[in-house]
Amino acid sequence: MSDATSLRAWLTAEVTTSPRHASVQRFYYGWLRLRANPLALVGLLILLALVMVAILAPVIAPVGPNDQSLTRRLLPPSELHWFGTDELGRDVFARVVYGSRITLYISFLVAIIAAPIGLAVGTTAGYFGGWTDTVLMRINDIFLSFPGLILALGFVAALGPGIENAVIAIALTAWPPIARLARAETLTIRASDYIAAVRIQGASSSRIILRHIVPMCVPSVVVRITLNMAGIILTAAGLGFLGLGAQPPLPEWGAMLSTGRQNMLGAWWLAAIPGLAILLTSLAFNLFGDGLRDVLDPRSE
Amino acid sequence: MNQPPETPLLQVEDLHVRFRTPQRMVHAVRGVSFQVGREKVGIVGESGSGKSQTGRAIMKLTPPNGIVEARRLQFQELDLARASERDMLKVRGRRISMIMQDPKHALDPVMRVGAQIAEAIPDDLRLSKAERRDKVMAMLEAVHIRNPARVHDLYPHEVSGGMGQRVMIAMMLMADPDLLIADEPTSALDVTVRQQVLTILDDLVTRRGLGLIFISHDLNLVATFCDRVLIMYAGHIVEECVASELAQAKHPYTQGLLASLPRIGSRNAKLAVLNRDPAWLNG
Amino acid sequence: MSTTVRAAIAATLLMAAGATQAVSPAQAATPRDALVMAWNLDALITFDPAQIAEVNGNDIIRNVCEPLVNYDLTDVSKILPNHAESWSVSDDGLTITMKLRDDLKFPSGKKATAYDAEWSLHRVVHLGFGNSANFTQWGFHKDKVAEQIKATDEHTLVFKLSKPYPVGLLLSAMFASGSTGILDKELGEKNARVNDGKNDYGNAFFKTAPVCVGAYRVTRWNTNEVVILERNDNYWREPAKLKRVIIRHVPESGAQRLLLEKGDIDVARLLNTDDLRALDRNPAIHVETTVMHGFAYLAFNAEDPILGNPKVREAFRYLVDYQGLGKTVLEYQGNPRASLVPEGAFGALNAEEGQPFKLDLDKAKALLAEAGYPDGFTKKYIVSANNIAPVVAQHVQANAAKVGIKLELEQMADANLFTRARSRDFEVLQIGWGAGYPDADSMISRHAVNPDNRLEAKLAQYPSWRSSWQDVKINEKAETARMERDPAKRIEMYHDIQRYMMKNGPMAYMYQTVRPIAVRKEVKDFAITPFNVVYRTAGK
Amino acid sequence: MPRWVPALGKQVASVAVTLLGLLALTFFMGRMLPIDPVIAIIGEQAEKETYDMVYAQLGLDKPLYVQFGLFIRDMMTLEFGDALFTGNKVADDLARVFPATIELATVSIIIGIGLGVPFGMLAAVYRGSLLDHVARFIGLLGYSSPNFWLGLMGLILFYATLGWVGGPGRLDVMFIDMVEPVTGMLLIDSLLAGEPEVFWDAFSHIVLPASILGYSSMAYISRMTRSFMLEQLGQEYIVAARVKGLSRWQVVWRHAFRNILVQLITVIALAYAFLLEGAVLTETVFAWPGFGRYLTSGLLAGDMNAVLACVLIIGIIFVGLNLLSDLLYRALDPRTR
Repeated sequence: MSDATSLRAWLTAEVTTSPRHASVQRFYYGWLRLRANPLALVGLLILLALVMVAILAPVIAPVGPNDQSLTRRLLPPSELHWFGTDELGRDVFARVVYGSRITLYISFLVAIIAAPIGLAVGTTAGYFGGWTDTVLMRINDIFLSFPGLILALGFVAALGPGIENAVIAIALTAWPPIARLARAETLTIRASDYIAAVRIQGASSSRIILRHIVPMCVPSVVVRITLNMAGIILTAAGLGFLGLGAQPPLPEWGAMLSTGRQNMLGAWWLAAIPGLAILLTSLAFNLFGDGLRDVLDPRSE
Repeated sequence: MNQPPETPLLQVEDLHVRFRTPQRMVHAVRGVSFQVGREKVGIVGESGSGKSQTGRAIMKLTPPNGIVEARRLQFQELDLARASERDMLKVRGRRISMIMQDPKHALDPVMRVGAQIAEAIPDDLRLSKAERRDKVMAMLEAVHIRNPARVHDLYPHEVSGGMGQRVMIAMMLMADPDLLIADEPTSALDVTVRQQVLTILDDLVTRRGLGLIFISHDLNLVATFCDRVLIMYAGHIVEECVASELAQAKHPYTQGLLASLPRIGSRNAKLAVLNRDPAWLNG
Repeated sequence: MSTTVRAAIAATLLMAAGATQAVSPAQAATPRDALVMAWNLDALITFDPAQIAEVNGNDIIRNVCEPLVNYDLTDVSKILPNHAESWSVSDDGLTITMKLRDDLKFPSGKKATAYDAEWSLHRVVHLGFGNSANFTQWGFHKDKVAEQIKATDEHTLVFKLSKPYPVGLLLSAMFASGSTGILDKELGEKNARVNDGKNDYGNAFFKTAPVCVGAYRVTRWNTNEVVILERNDNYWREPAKLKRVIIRHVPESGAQRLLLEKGDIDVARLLNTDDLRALDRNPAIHVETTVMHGFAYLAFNAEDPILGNPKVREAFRYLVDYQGLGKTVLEYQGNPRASLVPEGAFGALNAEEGQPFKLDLDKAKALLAEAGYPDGFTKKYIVSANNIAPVVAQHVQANAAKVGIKLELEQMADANLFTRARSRDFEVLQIGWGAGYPDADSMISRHAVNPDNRLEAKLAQYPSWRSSWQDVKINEKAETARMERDPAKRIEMYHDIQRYMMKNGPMAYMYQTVRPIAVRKEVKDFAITPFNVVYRTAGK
Repeated sequence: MPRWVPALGKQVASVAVTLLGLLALTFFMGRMLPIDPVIAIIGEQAEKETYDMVYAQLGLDKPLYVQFGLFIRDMMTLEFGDALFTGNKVADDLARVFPATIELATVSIIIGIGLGVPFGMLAAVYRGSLLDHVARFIGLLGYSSPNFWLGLMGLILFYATLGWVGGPGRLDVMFIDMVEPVTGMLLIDSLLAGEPEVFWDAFSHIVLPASILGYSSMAYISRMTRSFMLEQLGQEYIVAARVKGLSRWQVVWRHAFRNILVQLITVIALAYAFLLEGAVLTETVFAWPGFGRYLTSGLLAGDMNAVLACVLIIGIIFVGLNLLSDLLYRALDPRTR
């Protein structure tokens, strides 16, 4: 009890004793702020649950996601098949569970592809300004003014369907907003004195960007990505819906939804359940991202 | 005249202002008590001493995450502590008003100066457009603006700092209140125009015989400008004395402050540095 | 808060309420004098009978531009007179003379003559769209067609053949084809566009509104929205019962079902199995299924060392649960059949012999072992993303997996699939094919025959070429069968070819397509055959 | 001459560059497609001869850069050529599909603004209150829901089950062709033609898709409104206004709202732009013959004439709205004068 209080005291100390102490405290305060936002917590919990489901899929799912049985097709939800079965007699619950892996996989990959590109382009444009800026931002505009799904569609059609290509295509549509953000951030940071100081010390541009500017941009970029995650998931689902995302028999939710659509009247669960799954996931990302933003860059609040 | 007049405009007893932040409770004002009559009272303190929050608490404009408690918060016949938002609408501007620090931020950037001043005219006066305009003009002249007609139609970003602050004064005195709170009215201005603004303020206050609470960090200024001075430190009033007798201040903090002020023609080459004593906190 | 939300809800309800009054008229049935049909009109790009290359357009055009002769509605292997009331063949079999009716009129009321017919047939050959094959494969040619097809007077059309083809074959393959409609020569020539020396024979003009001899005429066509046909009151038969035929573009099965159940439409033509099953139970609706002369099949690229092996291809034929699929996914959609000649066509193997395969994993395993791939292999498998294609594909994929064959599915838009198919760019391909006429020759001449297997030959119209598969003996067999004038002998030859192909062919035929059409009971006498859907007889 | 004119000129130049880039990107993406537009014309079973003929007619035998050059030249003369997959002039197609989308987008954005702005304002003013959380949640829900799914569910519920709204498509059959297309927007045309039934029918068909699209733009708008509002409410001049004795809502309307107006309009313009691009999936679900579906099917048919024309339009919409909000900004914010 007493150490608890002392720990708390240490965490909330007005004067921090070491950089480590300071960062721990910052983290702690962040957590407090996050905790203050119930919605964000819900989001976080859902996401954690989702990750668990993805990891434990084989344990949770009663049967394999691709076990077909023409005799058991289109069965309504029951205690045997919680979410019913699909047009090939596969257990929808199992498929939804395994589907979480694909959704997370896609969103994760897109994030780690799009974020660095966006950061690189944005910071470079912002830092150097002038022609570099103009050119990069034009390119950015070009991608930005393209309707996301169409662009993705085009590239998938060109590259050939499949998860990896879908990821690439979606990443192509996901980096521009990040680049914009990073650029805006950079412009403000570049003006600040400590950058000037570093420059006077003769640090190279690349070093300044990597060591001093990028780190400053990271928080808001993280927020943006989390918030865009929903969009990414929806685009992925959209591709799946048009049959060009993850390929069968992969239980990608969007693809499930589009086949489910064909029997939407006879077998409502085929369309309803994957749809709900998509909704829940992107909602979770939004809720969490929203809270995260309050924590990481209150400015935008 | 070192004790306040018989019927004080404002009586504050044991005023507390706390702020709820996710991290901890910040106790900004810690049991402040004072009275203000139709006189000029200065509140001096360094930033964070809670002087501004005291001002806002009186207007009941403490930010939503703040909690205000007071044993007594009496403005003339009205008990502010219990006053509803409705009552406050009748009080703010018309009976208590406040001049804010920086005209650059305190004026609505997209509204013409004149219109903003006119807003301060109580609607129940039922004035015609023309009358309102005249009133505004008059007020602008009262704050020594040479070309009111022109200024009337300017946007805030088009007027200088000094001019802006005069506009602010005009705006805040529009509904001639009984009590005026001036929160660092000159600290955002360049030195050259400060005096000007102060004179105008002084002149208006005395002519209209209002009570003035002059919040500042500038001890000299307050000493010359006000009748009485309250010294605030860390949410407490550590000392209260008549401006003229500031020199005899007893509290070490005040003395410290005084010592740290440069005096023209004084020998000592370097200024004393304030050393604080935790004991003051429960003074 | 609550107030805001309530306000919002109230607003929505209000809209809905407004809407309710609005739709109430729609609850009533479709117009008495119109036949309303829901369909997917995506592929429809022209009504010029010389150009139409897809099912829907063909279906419609046969009610607007009727062919010279027509299939018997009860038995498509029989041919009945239509615009041509009679025909005779010279003893050498090289000249066919057709007598046209005297009462043929265009909707305008203007008389239609053999000269119009002559011009119309010439233009098909000259324009050289896909349909020109209906003539060119019988030796008609751009440069000679003026001699080969001649109107000798108002009522007489004379056809000079390069070879003495069996007349029965020609009648069903050429004269009954949708591209023998009679267009208005005068209008066509008047509106023909000639750019850089190329005459379009009124192709652009007739695209939206062919002026033709038929029971209906196209009066409006909003792409991907609606096609409206008006009755031709100068039709030589008794005019159609219904004044208008309205074809709505509704690309969703579910939507079509709802529209049909609500009576917003009379006929629904794009429905999936499960909606059909539901509609079939609906007393107000009955589902008409027609076994089409078309197939869904797997094509294998014989250039591939593994798939080039007949045993491997045969193994695939044991990986489909024909019965299971037939009863479930394919209900209303297809009948399992493995022979390349569709049941119902002249020269087809009977049902049993035409479908000797069943799901048999052990047999498949054995065949793979014989072929030298006991533990299977991995192949890419491309398929259309539409309708039941992906479902069937996943079925095959699952069974293949059980014998060690890993099939990587890639679904794509049809245009994409066709492109890959036509450019030999696939390993395993699931696709469909429609026979042009109810004669074994139709399929065999394309799926078994491959005149030139070289890549640069680009004979993409031959699925055999697409699979880079060629068998010279089959080419000869097919040719002799085609020329055989004794029906009994022809049938025998075709049977042999079919048996051979079932074992060695480059395709695994899975099922013969079935065309389900759901019709509201109010609609009477809506005559449906594999090659004709006759709007004119329909009434309410 | 106002000092922003040269700025505008500069902008126009950069606009041209953007558009060109947009087209180039699309063009070469299109040429990467393993989809052969010829097949759409001649059919899948057509002969080699036919194929070669049409292939040449389409100029596909020319090298890429030549094709692109020709294409740009045609664009200059606003000659979009023929859409291969519909067989019509692209211009005619667009004249048909675009109004359908404009109509849908407009109704949607009206819903979006009507609900989004008030929600956002309330959420901001009562920040941290239950109202705020609920409004925020509803907003996020709108962000997160897959429209095509909402569409399907909506159809089942409101059309199939309750029969409150019209089904897929823009009109019931019996109303098709009852009014001459003037604007191509049925709600307007029907009124022009004085056909209340048609109007109501069109309305009953547009309500559901529009509400669904409106919901997502509402989510966006309300969220932005909220954060703009919060930013303003934190400003000193708000306090000053309160000091003057204005009530909370007076302050919000007279001061805060006027200050967020510019940003708000930009946001709304953006939301509208996204709607104008055509919501492919929603249009698919509701069989709405709109821009989005046209573009998609064009793309999937490898019909670059159609696609490029569409992309050009999208580009122009975006650029146009950017310029517009720029001008608005200059018009509405005295500081920029």
